[in-house]
Amino acid sequence: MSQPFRRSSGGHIDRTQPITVSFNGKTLHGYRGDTIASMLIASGSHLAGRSFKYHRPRGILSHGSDEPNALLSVDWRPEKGEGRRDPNNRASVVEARSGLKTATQNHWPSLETDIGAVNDLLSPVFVAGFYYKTFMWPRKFWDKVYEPFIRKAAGLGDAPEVPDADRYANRHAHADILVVGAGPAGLSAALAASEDGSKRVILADEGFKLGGALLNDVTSEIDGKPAAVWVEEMVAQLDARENVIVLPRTTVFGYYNHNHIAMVERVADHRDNAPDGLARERLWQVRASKVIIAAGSHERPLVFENNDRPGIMLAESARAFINRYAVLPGKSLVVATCGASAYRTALDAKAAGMDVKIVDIRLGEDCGPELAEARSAGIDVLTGHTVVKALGTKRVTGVVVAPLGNDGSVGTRRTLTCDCVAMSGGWTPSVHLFSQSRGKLAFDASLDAFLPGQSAQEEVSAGACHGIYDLSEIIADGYKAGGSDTSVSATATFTGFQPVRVLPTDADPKKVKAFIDFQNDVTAKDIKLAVREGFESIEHVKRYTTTGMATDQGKTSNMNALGLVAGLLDRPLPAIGTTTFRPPYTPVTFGALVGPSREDRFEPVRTTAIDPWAVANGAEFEPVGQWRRAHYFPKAGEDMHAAVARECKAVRTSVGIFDASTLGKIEVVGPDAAEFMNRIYTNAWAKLKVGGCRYGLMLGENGFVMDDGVVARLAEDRFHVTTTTGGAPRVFQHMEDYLQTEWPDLDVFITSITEQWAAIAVQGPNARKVVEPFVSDIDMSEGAFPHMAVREGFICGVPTRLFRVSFTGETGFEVNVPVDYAEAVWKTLYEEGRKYDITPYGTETMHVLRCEMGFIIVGQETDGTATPDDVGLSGLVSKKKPDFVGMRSLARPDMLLPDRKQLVGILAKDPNEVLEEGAQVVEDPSLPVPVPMIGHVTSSYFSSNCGRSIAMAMIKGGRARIDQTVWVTTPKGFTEATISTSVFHTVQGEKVDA
Amino acid sequence: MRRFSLASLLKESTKGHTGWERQWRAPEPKKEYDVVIVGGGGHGLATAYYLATVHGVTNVAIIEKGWIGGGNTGRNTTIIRSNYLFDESAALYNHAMNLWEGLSQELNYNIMFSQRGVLMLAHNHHDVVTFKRHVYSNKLNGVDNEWLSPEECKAFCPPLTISKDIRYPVMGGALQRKGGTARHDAVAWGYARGADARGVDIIQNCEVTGLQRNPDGSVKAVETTRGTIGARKVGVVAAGHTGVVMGRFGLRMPVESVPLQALVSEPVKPCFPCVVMSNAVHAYISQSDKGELVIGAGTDQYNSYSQQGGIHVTNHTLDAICELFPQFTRMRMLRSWGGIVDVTPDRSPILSKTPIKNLFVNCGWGTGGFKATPGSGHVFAHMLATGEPHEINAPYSLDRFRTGRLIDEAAAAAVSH
Amino acid sequence: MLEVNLARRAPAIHLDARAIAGPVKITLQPSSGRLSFRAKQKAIAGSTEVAGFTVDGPVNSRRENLGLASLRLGPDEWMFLCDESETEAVVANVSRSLDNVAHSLVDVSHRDVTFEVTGKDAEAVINSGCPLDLSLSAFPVGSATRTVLGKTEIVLARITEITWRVTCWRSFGSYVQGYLADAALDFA
Amino acid sequence: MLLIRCPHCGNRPEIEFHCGGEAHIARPETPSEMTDQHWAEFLYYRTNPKGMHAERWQHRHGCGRWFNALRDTVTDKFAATYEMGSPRPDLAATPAPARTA
Ligand SMILES: Cc1cc2nc3c(=O)[nH]c(=O)nc-3n(C[C@H](O)[C@H](O)[C@H](O)COP(=O)(O)OP(=O)(O)OC[C@H]3O[C@@H](n4cnc5c(N)ncnc54)[C@H](O)[C@@H]3O)c2cc1C
Ligand SMILES: NC(=O)c1ccc[n+]([C@@H]2O[C@H](COP(=O)([O-])OP(=O)(O)OC[C@H]3O[C@@H](n4cnc5c(N)ncnc54)[C@H](O)[C@@H]3O)[C@@H](O)[C@H]2O)c1
Ligand SMILES: Cc1cc2nc3c(=O)[nH]c(=O)nc-3n(C[C@H](O)[C@H](O)[C@H](O)COP(=O)(O)O)c2cc1C
Ligand SMILES: [Zn+2]
Repeated sequence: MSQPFRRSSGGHIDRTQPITVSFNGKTLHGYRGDTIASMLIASGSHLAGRSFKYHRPRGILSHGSDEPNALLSVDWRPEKGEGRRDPNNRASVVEARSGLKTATQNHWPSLETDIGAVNDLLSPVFVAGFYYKTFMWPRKFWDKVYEPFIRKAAGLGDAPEVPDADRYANRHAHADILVVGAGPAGLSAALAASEDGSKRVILADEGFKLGGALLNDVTSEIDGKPAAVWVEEMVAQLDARENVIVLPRTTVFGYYNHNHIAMVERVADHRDNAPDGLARERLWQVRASKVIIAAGSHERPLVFENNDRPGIMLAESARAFINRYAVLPGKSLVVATCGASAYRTALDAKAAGMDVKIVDIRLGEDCGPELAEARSAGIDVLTGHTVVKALGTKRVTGVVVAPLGNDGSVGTRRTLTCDCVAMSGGWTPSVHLFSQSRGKLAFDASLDAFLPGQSAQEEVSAGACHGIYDLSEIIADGYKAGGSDTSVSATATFTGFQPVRVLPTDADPKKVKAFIDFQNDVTAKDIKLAVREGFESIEHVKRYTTTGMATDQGKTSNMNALGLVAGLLDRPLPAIGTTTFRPPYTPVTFGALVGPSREDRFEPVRTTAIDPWAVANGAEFEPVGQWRRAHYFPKAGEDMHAAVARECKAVRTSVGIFDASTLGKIEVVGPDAAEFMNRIYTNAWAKLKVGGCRYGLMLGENGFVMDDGVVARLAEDRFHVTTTTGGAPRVFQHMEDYLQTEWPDLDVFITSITEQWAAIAVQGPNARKVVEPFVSDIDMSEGAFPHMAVREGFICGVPTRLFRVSFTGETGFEVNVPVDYAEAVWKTLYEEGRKYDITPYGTETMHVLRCEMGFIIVGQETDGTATPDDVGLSGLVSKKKPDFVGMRSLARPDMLLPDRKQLVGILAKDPNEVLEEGAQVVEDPSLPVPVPMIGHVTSSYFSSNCGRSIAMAMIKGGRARIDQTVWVTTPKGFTEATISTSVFHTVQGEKVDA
Repeated sequence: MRRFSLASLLKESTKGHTGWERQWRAPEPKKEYDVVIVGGGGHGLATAYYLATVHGVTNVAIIEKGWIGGGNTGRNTTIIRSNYLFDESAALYNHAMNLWEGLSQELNYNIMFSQRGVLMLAHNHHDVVTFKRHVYSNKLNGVDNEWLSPEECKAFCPPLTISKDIRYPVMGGALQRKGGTARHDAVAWGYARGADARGVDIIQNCEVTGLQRNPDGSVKAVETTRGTIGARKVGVVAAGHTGVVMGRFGLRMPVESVPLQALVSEPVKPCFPCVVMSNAVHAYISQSDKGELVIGAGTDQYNSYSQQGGIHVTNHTLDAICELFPQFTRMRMLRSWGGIVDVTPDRSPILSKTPIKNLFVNCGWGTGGFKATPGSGHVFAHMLATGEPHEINAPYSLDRFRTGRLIDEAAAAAVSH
Repeated sequence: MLEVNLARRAPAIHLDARAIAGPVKITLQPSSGRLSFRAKQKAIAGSTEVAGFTVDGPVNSRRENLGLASLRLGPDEWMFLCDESETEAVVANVSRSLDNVAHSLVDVSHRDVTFEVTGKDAEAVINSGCPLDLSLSAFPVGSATRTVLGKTEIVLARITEITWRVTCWRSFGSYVQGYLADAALDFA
Repeated sequence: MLLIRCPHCGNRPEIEFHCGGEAHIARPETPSEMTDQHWAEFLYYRTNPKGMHAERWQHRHGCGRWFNALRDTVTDKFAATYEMGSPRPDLAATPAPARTA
């Protein structure tokens, strides 16, 4: 039989849907409704992984997301090729489906025989923090030998190596009430909260079936109905309500500020035939007016020697396997407990036909009604007994137990053989989300647990996470949280436990390995060592031992660790406090967090209206901020250098055409527009005539150059401002900030028109000839339309703001047309330009041409530390204005020093050598390191027009160094160069200046 | 101090490690100290250590309001590099780099300084020029840094995508081979143990709440939650809480505190060999010895002392990581957290005298001070011992905000960390 | 003079076939006249309309009146929408009616593109990238606001219970459309 | 992600906003008459309180308006938002928002 441990009936599985799953190449059989863990148990095996440090064989500890051991690599759709495998999936929550390919991790060569297990033998050396004490000599060995060794041994699964084939989705949502968890508390809360239909309720549960702990419960009755039936009825009612969104498979993983809740929904992995393209997971970001946390509780393991052997699991988990999944975790079970709830497991196991014994650390008189019930069911109960150790290696074969004397002494040992142990160290309410919300925890000694105390946000906890364990009380608490005082009658629950930290033993504690944090292999000994070494704060203990830092984030281990530390330091537990609960509650894929923001949607790619033409005409592109701009237009066989040389020549000898549409543009309008411009820019604006243009320079309040651009005055009260491409948003916000917050009295409004107007620059001696034929309503004669002027009229019959400006030094027009017309106008001009061999050029040529003229580019010559004077633009700084943004800062002592870097030209001695941009300049390269530097190259090109290389540099006291010989760094060493002025090419006619 | 070594470890392993002593004492505060250091982060602890070892000043207390190393030292992404642009920064961070290289041995504490190389990616022309400017400047300053082509980047960091089809293709990178990571907690503990062994008192769970001054205005004592403690000199090394401490002392600072977030993935087998930083897309990533990917996120935009921020910051960071490493979308975030970073207007630290005599301040390390820990402590110890700045920290005075002599690496390069 | 084809060209946006085929339709709207109108509240205090455009709607509302739509995007900011062919006349009208009032009127007809998103799940599709509460009670028909979608800014207006207009600057059009189309896949 | 009440638009998510740092630091009327130290203080020195902080926000991707807010930098809770130009609200005078546990 392929499922020897499957029960013949019962469980929340669908026996009509048999499935198979591959596990380490073998086939596991099961049914819909199973997890990989339950299928593995059905097959009779518990061995599911190897531990982190010691590579100890590990089994299945739990049935939920707190599972620290059974972590699998899962390929979710191997039939579809690569890209759907990921590591570290908890076998206990992977919803099984035919076709899954799973494998265990962290072993070599196999799960059964793992060489790494020698670490277990070396464990006396590999204690907490051992690596801090050694591996220091020889020094070089750390990087080459020790560290690679440690790294290989650690880690768990293998990271995916190919890009993900799945997509992920995002959803923002709002709820009046968000209920976390659909156990009895959450179901009742959601039902109550949604009762009157007025509130939007979202109910989320990480499980694939709603019901929480009731899914494991075959004995309780609620209002006379079996618990499972009650759950079904509750779910059906909620499903029927339009104001309720029920989300199974949805983990609430983060509780952020102002009730912003993050949850991840598993959408596709469990579906047999998920439609192509359906998101694998969906991130929900919910803003909730109120959150009801009904997240239940976690059971604590017992800490005794070899408590990590496969076959040893949490008591409630054993119950879950038996009842919910209808699989028996073995044939003979020892229930080891310090509390009442595990008796339910024992009773259910017994009823399922297992051979059951109970070892209870409590004295008989401290037990409740559970004891009598177990005994009357014929179960052997050893009260007042401790578990000394477990036997077996890859599967538990028995436990050694002993009675405890009144003085705590350990009596005579005896061995109970078994193939399965269910342990319970009591319960820990799940206060993760409450804590994340910054609520303060309060310690409840009677429950030995931290409970939600003072709230910090609009939330309330209900049920087990609120410290309430009795079923009818839980349901009442849920209803109450949802705003109703409904109560139900339910079967009484066995509750209460007597906390133990480490089970008493008479073994030599130095030799005992009793695990606290299973995954990270942290033992009680490690914690003792940490405390002995002075790591007394629980945060220090955590970091020194790594307890609680594994993928389960201490869900099963934290309280045991805390209790142990409190005991060692002899302080009350609340004085120790907890470590900080942080998102996520359980690990969340990066994919879900990234959502749609991948590939094309990582960030918008902005393109201009001319972009399709550039694509069609073979442009190479470069990213400039979010924009994609044509970099150059190579002809067949040309490299960038050749193309740029040709483009540059063409502009100076005939005419070139350039897409300048990405330049930022802002329309500044209002009666106080000129005054506003005066305050924002360094130069004076009052006298600029309507129809005139001026180059404007803008500083930050710190006095450094922020942006520049040509500004046109369209009317007394209207300016068309241009900015750099990258600076556009910044400049706009800068203006808006001053307008609103410093000068609200000014009547000025700004509007972004970057994308209203496309800008086509036509530059070169023949520029006028290309543009003129299409212009109407504008007098194009030199006298009527001089350099640095703007005219409004028509081009090709569409409206234009025609600028006579030049960033190349040549005669130039910037044809601004409403964007939807731009492609047509461009094509028209281009066709006309063919008469003059018009040449489209890109950003590189634009850069070379402006450099030939010595024009700066903000962000290239300036870097956020340059003043106007540094870049030779002090002429643009008004001396008459009483104030403008940045003016005061220019008067600070450091801004006036003579050795500030100044913009100059720099010419390589070899005219064919193009200096590297970013290269450093020194006076004497023969000096020893550190070699004093006097500046750096900011722009550098080969200029076909100058017939040589040209460059600009920022040089300390540079303007006084013209003609000085200097040395410039190259990839190989230094090259000789001369400081020069920064104008390399002279043209007749126009040049932009102020 | 019991020496750590393989031999002592093996010896202890036979005795169940019962022979190890406390790594540092938990003394009651004395009445008075020559120097009181406010803040038991890496910088404060290193300061005390060098006061004792270099300057022989051992009557020193470190006063820590929580547990040592629990501030930003314990919550940073541990990137260490020294390839800064300006002479002033190169001198400071390279001073630290030189100390890092022998630190495990000096402290007799393995701080796991792993020189796996820090690769800073360029994604546009501006990045390329900026990084080359760094590379050249660094070489002349004797700081290790080199330029790599995209193919060389890929060879150095095989998981990296250098496809031309991504949003911001990699156009090259600046590699500092000496850069890398260290085990942050061990740095704090190692310095603590070293300082303690030389007589320094480490006083935890003790918050400094005020300052008492002599008639001449100079420092007299600090007030704490455990009483008044006399101090001839006080050094405030309180990172995100600098504004609070100095405020209690009556001084305002050019510092703002904002949350900076980070996260780790679940642990996996070695898959990421170095540190990669990308400023253009905003991502920092390395893999720790335990196997998690350690990822630095951004700052939230508002002042806060809450050590937590919004999820949108995390999302944005992971967008960028997955853009460069699309194979990681199926990895899972294990834990995310925040620190409170102290940001100055020029993003450079302040190691300075203050208007109060014998009160010194070391702060403003913002998002990138872990890498400076040894160097910062070393020069700050000099300042506390002699009353005057070390030549390396002289430029980092408060006065620079008046004169305008800022050291603005960020403005010069738009590079953080 | 050469023949020029003066037809306006909308940005080259390639609609994902899967998106238009699904139950949520995302279509590019024909071009229209769009005027950014700014005036301080006190400057137009008491006016209910300006040249036919409603200006007294609450912030974040959309009002339509005889073919003229007015989106109140802020206390001192409106977006006026009119028929493309009437833009010039509208500009003249508005300017005339506010002769002595400090204001700003800027033609941004070409700056923006608008997508119509319609279908029962349109709200959820928009919520894939927009963080606002878009339920009918929080964002009723006639609401309009500037907000964000994924990594870009949009202006969102609700025309009917299931019909929305999403407006963005034209260079973000491909991104916005692609974003919505991707989100719509989950409702196919 | 914070939820911020814009005085014009009501509660909106933080990603629509831009934070502009400490509020009520008016730009001096006549900067040129200030000493370097005072100018430095205007430019760079901030209160940076642990507790109630008056700060500037702009509803950048909304109505575009700047406004001021009082927010506790420890809890990140807003106590008030108010229009630019209004004085800092006196919180003692206004009862603290009610909070049910
Ligand atoms: C998420 C994150 C990532 C980072 N990544 C990097 C990185 O990759 N590389 C890098 O170089 N840097 C990084 N940094 C920055 C780096 O962490 C810090 O600059 C550095 O650790 C600061 O060290 P410190 O000792 O000055 O401060 P801290 O370690 O913060 O120490 C200051 C101490 O002062 C204590 N204190 C405060 N007030 C008082 C008081 N009143 N009384 C007593 N004690 C007080 C605090 O409790 C704290 O322990 C990062 C920071 C963060 C938050
Ligand atoms: N006998 C005892 O001592 C004892 C102790 C504890 C619990 N219990 C039993 O446990 C049950 C408690 O009921 P309850 O409703 O409080 O809890 P529950 O455990 O029944 O339900 C909690 C639900 O919350 C879900 N959940 C937890 N964290 C989540 C998250 N972050 N995101 C999404 N979903 C999450 C879980 O999947 C689970 O379904 C009762 O049946 C009670 O008797 C008994
Ligand atoms: C470099 C580094 C690696 C970390 N690795 C882990 C880890 O493997 N597991 C874990 O739970 N936390 C890890 N953390 C996070 C810490 O648990 C913790 O969140 C962080 O130090 C901040 O402290 P706090 O969350 O207690 O406020 C790591 C932190 C750093 C700085
Ligand atoms: Zn608003």
